[in-house]
Amino acid sequence: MADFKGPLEKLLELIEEKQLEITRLNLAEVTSDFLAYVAKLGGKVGHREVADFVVVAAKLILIKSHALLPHLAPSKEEERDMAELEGRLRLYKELREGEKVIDTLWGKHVSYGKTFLSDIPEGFYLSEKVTPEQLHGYIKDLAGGLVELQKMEEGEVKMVNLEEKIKELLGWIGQRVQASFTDMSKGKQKPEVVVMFLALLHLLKDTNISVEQDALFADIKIAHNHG
Amino acid sequence: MAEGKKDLRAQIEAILFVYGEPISLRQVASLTKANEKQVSEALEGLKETLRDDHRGLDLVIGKDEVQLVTAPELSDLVSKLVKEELDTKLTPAALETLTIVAYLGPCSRAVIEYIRGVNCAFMLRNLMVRGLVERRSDPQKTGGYIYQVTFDFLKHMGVTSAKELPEYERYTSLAQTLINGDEEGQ
Amino acid sequence: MAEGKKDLRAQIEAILFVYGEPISLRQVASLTKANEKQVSEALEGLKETLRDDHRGLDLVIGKDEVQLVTAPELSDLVSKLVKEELDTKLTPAALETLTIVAYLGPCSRAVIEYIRGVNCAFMLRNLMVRGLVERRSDPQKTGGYIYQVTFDFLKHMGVTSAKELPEYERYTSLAQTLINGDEEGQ
Repeated sequence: MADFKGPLEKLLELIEEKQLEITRLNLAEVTSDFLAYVAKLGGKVGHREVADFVVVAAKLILIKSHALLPHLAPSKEEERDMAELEGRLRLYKELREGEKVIDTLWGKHVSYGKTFLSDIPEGFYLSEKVTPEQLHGYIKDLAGGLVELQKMEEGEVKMVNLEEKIKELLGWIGQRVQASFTDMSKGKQKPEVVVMFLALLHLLKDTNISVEQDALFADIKIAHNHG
Repeated sequence: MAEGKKDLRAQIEAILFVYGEPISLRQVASLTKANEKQVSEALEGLKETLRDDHRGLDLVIGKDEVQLVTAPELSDLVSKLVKEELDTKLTPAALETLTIVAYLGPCSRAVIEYIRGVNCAFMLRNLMVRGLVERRSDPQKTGGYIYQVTFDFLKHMGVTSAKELPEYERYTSLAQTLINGDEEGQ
Repeated sequence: MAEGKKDLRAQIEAILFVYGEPISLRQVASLTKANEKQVSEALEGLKETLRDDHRGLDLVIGKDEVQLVTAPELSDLVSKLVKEELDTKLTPAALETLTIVAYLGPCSRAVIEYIRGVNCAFMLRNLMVRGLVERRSDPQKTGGYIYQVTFDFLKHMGVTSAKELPEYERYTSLAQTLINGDEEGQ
């Protein structure tokens, strides 16, 4: 898990593989590849990591949809979301250069400090009274923190976000698709749309969400029947 | 007191030598009975003299702390003497996080996650345990924290301040334009 | 090697700085790949520059040993710093560390850092200097250390063993279940 980078790294890789610039059109270009990758990710990494990919996938789907349906004017919020992903990816790419700098310098020229108060004669230096009750108070808090930490490690916190995100994503897709699928079926890009939804379907299946699954798939089915 | 004629710079050198670890400018000022401005000036003077080829030490000067360390040029020589095992391996994810904190810090976790696109709670905790990143309360947001690289990180990089990192200015201004206003939306 | 242009005197200064204790001329010569005569000359040169009013350090040169120390004129200042450090009230972070060592000791630094989520090297050093915590070699891990509170500290709290701390059993077993296997993962 520590070696696992993340969705922006993957996205950049897909763009660079095709030797493309970071533009909105090119992001649309690699969306299906990205979704296909995320769909396969389910079994390999934890929910927490998948969730990070789903967030980016949501923005890509937005970009893709607008690329496919240019007559649908994006809302202000959608426009901001799309521009944001582009900007983030650019910044990410730039920082990757900085990363190389740090990697090169790291550990080459190290400065060393001196031991803190190395010359003090051994002794017992405590001017205030410390009581067992005081330590008891601290250990209670620390134990509480430790329990929280374990919960976090088990991913409980993030799971909630993942479910929400997928729900939101599907709601959005359902809305858009119902509104415009008839229009689209006339267009030539239909196969691409189908690929996208199939990838999304895989993604949902693999993320193994129990709570909303029925409702979610019902949504998808509507979309699928239309196609 | 028997400080003889040793001046403020000499006094500061002695304090930093004995203390070893990073010490706050405020404590240095209080010990020397000088004000913080005088201390800062004396530190600048000291830093300047340490550039000399005869000097084997260097100063790491942070926003409110300072530490006397060996000159980075003498890394290979000194490492032979230091027993402590250095924790030097950086995974790709650790490197990515450190880069962001080094160039853009002090910054909130939201900013780091915004740029990396992944949850960074564990990575930041890991880097804090390794002593490469530290956090403090966010003056802008109650209950929030901001993260920055530590003196130990800088000492591993052979620089005495994050600002000395190559292209520091470029990245900070770049990030400013790209992140501006968006981080809260996350 | 990347010693840059730092000369022998600089190299010696760095060595004496990190070493702290008296070091033999022979060892200095071997580290710097110079001969003892060159080392002696460089030391003379260093000693001379330390007379300067701007310098806070001094060299103690024995028959075949040498040590870098603070200038004798600054001894009052140094004692003030030391006294301040040792007299100062324990910070919440210090009490937190002390608590972990008291309840879970003898334990490794990794366990303490896992619980606190920050690097504790300096904090432990601080508590050791004050005689509140002591360390010994970890029988389970070569080169590693384990930490425990001192008998003086227990006595100060009015107990004869850590086991007398409130709910001692409860927290040690809780920590055992929660930390098991995780500390190495950090």
